[in-house]
Amino acid sequence: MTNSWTDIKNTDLVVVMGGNAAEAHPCGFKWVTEAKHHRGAKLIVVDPRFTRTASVSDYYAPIRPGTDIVFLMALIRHMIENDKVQWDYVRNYTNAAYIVRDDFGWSDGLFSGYDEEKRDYDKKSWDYVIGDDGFAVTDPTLENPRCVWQLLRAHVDAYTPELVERVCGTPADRFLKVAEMIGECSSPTKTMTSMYALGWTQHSKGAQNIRGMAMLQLILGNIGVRGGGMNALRGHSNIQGLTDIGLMSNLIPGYLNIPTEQEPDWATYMKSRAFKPLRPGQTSYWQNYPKFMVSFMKSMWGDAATVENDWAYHYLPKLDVPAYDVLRIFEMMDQGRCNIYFCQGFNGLLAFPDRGKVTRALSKLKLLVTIDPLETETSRFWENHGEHNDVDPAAIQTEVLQLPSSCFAEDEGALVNSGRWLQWHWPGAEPPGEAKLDTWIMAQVFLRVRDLYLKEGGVFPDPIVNLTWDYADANEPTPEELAKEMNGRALSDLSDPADPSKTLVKAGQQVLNFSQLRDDGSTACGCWIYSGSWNENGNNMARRDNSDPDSTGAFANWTWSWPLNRRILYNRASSDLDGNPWDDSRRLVWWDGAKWTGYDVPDIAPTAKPGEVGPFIMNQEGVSRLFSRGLMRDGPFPTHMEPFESPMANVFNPAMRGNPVARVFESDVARLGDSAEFPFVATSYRLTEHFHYWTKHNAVNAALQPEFFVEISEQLAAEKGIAKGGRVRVWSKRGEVWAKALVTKRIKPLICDGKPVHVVGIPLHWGFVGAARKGWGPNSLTPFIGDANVETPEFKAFLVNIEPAAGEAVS
Amino acid sequence: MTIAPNVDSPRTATANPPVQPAQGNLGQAAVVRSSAGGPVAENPTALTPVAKLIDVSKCIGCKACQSACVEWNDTHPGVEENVGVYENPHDLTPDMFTLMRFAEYDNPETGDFEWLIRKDGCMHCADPGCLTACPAPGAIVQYSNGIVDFIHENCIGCGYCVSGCPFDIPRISQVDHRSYKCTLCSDRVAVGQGPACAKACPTHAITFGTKDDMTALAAERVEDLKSRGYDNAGLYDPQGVGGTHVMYVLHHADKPGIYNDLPEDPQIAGVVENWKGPTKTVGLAAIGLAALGSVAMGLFSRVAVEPEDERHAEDLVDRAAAIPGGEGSGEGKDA
Amino acid sequence: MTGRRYSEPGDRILSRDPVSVRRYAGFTRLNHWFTATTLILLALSGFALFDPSLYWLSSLFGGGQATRWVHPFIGIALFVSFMILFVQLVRHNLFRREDAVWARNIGAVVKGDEDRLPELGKYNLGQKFVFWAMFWLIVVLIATGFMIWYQFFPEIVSVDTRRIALMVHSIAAVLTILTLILHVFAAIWTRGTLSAMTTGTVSGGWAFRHHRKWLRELAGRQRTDPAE
Amino acid sequence: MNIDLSRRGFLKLAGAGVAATSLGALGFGEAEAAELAHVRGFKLTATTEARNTCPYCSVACGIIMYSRIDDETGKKRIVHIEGDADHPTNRGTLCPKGAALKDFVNAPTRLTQPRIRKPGADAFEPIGWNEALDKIARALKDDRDANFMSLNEAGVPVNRWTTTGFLAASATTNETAWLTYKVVRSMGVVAFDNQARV
Repeated sequence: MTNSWTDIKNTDLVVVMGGNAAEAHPCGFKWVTEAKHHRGAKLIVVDPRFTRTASVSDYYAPIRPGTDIVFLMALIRHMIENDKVQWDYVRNYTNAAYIVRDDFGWSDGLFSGYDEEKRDYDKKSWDYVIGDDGFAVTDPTLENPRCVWQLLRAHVDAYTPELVERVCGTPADRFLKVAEMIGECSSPTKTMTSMYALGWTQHSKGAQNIRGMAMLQLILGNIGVRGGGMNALRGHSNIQGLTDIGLMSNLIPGYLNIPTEQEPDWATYMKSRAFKPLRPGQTSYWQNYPKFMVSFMKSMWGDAATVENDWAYHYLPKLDVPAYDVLRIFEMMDQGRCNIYFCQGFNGLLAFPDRGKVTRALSKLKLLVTIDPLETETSRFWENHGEHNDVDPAAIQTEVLQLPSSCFAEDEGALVNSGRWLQWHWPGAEPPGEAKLDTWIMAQVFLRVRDLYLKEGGVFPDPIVNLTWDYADANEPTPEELAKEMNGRALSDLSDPADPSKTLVKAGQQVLNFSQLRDDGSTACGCWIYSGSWNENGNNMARRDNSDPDSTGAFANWTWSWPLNRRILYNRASSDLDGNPWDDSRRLVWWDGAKWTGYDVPDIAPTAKPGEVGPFIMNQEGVSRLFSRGLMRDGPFPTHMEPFESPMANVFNPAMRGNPVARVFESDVARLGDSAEFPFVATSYRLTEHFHYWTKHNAVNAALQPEFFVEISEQLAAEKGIAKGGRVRVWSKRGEVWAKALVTKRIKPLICDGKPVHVVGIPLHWGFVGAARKGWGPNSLTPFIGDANVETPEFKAFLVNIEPAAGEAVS
Repeated sequence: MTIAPNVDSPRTATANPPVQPAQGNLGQAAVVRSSAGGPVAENPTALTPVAKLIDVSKCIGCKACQSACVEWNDTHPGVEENVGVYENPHDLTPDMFTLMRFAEYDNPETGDFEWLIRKDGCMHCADPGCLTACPAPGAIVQYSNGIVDFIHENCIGCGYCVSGCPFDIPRISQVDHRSYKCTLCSDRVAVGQGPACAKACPTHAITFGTKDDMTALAAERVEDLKSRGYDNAGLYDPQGVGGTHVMYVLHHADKPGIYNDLPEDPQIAGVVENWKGPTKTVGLAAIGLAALGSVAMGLFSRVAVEPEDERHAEDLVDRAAAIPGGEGSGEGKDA
Repeated sequence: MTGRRYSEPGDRILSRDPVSVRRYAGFTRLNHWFTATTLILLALSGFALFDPSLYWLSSLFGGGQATRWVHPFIGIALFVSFMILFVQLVRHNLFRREDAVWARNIGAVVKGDEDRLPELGKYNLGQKFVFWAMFWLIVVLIATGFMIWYQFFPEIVSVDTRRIALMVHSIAAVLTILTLILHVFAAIWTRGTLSAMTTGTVSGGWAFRHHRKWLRELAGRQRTDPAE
Repeated sequence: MNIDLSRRGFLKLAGAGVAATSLGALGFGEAEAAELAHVRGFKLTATTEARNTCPYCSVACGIIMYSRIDDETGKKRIVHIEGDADHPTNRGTLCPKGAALKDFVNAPTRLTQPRIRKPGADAFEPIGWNEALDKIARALKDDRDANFMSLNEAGVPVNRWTTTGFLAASATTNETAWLTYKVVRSMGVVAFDNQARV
């Protein structure tokens, strides 16, 4: 989220598309009802199903799963055609004026530089024209046909309301009504917020769905303002935190990157991260990258990381592929190229696509270690549960160690919510039986491995034996010690750059925040964006002052949010070029003549003069990007791509299947189905009564939603002779499931390309352990394909078939 | 925080529950009505009437109210099956005091589809049919703040309350044979907390406070709904049962029936009134009079058998015996 | 020789000086008193559930829960018992011509001057009324009783029907009790009647005065009796 | 004689007899005096409060956990969980999952001891922590030593280990995550991911 849950109350229009906030985030959704009640805000829902969110919406429009880009580009077209643009914002705060290279272009659904062999683009042409001064060339008049604005205008021209009706199945009048309501928010005094979640990410072009809405929000001037923003509703309580801390194959805490093979040494690695400003006088904050990187290396390896050894650069692995994401890992496992696997609080057997393949892959492991408070299907993947897990234990040679861990109620520490708030929590009970804290378990694993290397030696033990481990009790590092490590501290006295005679921070003291980090090895910091969370003022994440001056919804003294306790990202953009708020009733951050001030921590240097320094300080341009250059694999603008399994061909290029640059493993090509065999579009989702595969262990939630079911329209039910509450069989190219049929008016057939398209809704909460009835997850049916940029599996649009099923009820 | 017994009803609860011993304000001293002539307070503590307002237009049907209700009241609804609907459990039970009911409605006026979700449960009527019907003294009481509560020790499990309720709410446990329903969390309200469901409700579709505050809030909501084109939006506070302490804001107040058969004009059924009224009085009177009457008549008159009747009888018997084979037939002597 | 028109097989003259007549067999009396007992218990438990002022009666049965539980079972006992009685007595409770005359002279009945009344068989119309009233009321009570037996038949009828059943059941109960009172009163008011249900015999005089046709028939059958 | 008969008969009127005597016996329904009206005792009295946040979605609602010492285990046990009215985001509210958190914490399917499933076995069997952790360490060391790639074909130091993977949780604390990061990274594991995408 660029903004926070509580900030949503400041909005005038909520657009829920690619999500179902009321269902998946009920208590956050409260702020939508609050905005409706006290601001008269309106709520629009665009979704294949009439959801719980839709039940309280002011306007609903249906859409075919996987066609959001068409809808979004058509919205942008509508805004441009009808002059629903916040011009001052677009001119000054976006790269609309930047001139793009002449060799950039788009045709037949593809951008310039496509290589069918590699299934990849040569992104060279997707860039600005750089002038002799080394800066990007711009045309503030936006007249130049090669400027981003004109290119965008041309790019979206094809996305007419008629195309929306044809591809999305959304009636043109419904689309136009939505466009009209959204258009009102181009006024500087009207704001719209976008609330989305996995309804947009779980597509082979998920990142582009989000780009689409982000561009629309920029055109309407809704980024950086109260009640606006791009609000990604994270699914798990601390998945924001785990991503911040970089628990991914290619990340280093704070969104730094693990080097690749093309970066054999520190210098090369740093060269590509110089982030020189593309316009005069811009901040380009990533210029501080070396400070954060060196501080990270010091916190990992302390004295072993020296300027001489490039800060232990080679202790870090170098990637040969963009990422070893879960799909790749399970592909490797399936090929027998993976021996040991850890699942820490994660139920992969039900969470990853193509369950058949996941089971096969796990069966080829030597050792599977699960660390969880609860029984999981994953830890029992080898156990036969009849139709619910039809495996032969004797044939599975994987050894499984099931380690019992504590749960939230028993441990202490911080979780990061969707609004980037780091909130500290305290235990209220002790772990049951022999269950242990996760920190204890990880410490034990490490210490035992380290001891083996110290005793026996072995391959490249350096990064292991040199890992900093200066905890009071080596066996059980405390949350306080770890939190302070992430905040960072001075390794030697830090002198004040302004006045070298003064010492800013004494050796051993916590740094105030990341502004004090150095690239000379004098500071250590585990996660620079968390720097400031536990400094010499104490544990700021444990603050509980819930006062909110002028009820802006900021709650600046409640816990702590990254970066620097900033509650709304890009908040400098809430004021115009001169630093005056666009909307006086929604002041956030403004220029008081000498410095930036306001209700939030300004997202700009306090004394950076308005008009000179752009508001998007993390970008080299100083402005936001309508045209994303080479930063995304599948295009600088979003272009319509059908799901890999789709009932209709891509209208721009019938030969193109799915996302032309998305990764498809050999073994999975044969496991893709077509609409002849599988005529119905399936989509998967959560229900509000359950949380993933956890609450099925809970008698209360099991009672509230006891049994696996699928949702279909009355028309499809009639067509297939399926009775309400009857049992059905749903199958795809990859597997089959049996479920109860929930026949509803909330799903209606869509007319796409002249043909009716039926949607089958498949909720995801059932498995074979727990208090609820035994069932299946949609992952028995979903394709093993991910988003081109971040490999998020395509769970939201795939093809299935359905028929009435005879026999016993499920479980 | 300790609540003195004389403290007034809570406004919508904003504070967290007390953990220190707290003295409640609901008990015999606040009882204004009690079933079957059960004990009521001489001059009951005058508590401000409370109400729970359920704003259907804010409700997302998430069942948090059900969950919170189960957790607070320590009930244990069973794991049923899915029968093709969202309602689970399928109906109110002795272990499920409140239930989200879902209705799929194609609005003929607008042509739009609407998903109408209503939280069902005890309405806490000012004139409670259950209390009227109940034969067990003190099994159902009404407190001065409007809460209608079951005193289970006094319940005999006859099920009359089920027949008496215009909203079909109470359920009899097959385990302990006592009647159960929403208590409006009387134990929480007594110490200044709102009901568990109201506190949990994510969208504040359920709010709790004094009836006046809730009525005012409802008016505000109705205005907002009208501004969004729901011309018939309104408050549901049925006067047929003297008004209720659980009220609804409905977008279609003109058609309560479309919200899963919410009664148009609920009132205690005529037959129940008759049965508990005239039938009882007249019946008992008649029995009393009949008894007295017969005793009286018994005193003043009788039909007795006269001695000559006996002689007539003997003659009759003898004569019959005397016909053929008369003399010497000794049957009489044998007798 | 002559068939029976006014009497049951068991009825016969037991002695001639003074005359005493067998009116009810032992089984019939037991059946009657069992029915009577259940009826009283039902009345008492019913009263407890019927009106708060009589709720204390529930203590006779061990409290409200017990009363609620036991009442329907006693009801079934009553029904069965009464039906057995019914089968035994129904024949002589059918309407006869002389009943009309008796009815017309009801005034005389009340005055007790029987000379103006026709000779009657085993039962007079009053007794027959009690018999049939009881029959129909008990049928109604058992039917509605099941409808309101919540513990075992919660779903047997709709709430609306159950509400009506509750009222009908209580009205029927009231009428049954009125009939019971009438029955008991008549039995006591008409001296010499009670013995019929206690010892099973009545005096010849009682039979001569109230049921002469019945007595005649029995007298006439004296000789043939042993052959039976 | 008639009179005698009737009197005896009258005294034998069973029903009335029973009624009469029982009534005498029981002081007219004293036994049935109604229990006075009362509400359930407040169940949170004398519990211990702990502030926490809901572990489910990313709204991170504030919750208060009420616990008591469990007589059986002698350990603190959560007896009730309710929304924290002081929390700016949820203001004391909770969704159907959060409201039932207590039954997640106390679920019968909570794990209470390390267990091992041997290759080909059809059931778990208990194992001690030490044995389990030593097994893991041994397996890791052996696999790393056997499959660690120091240099790639081009002779560039790559120091990566691809035959062991680690899937991190989505609900552990930042502190656990950081410790996990250190441990996994220090070993050179690249097959490292979390639940961000699912």
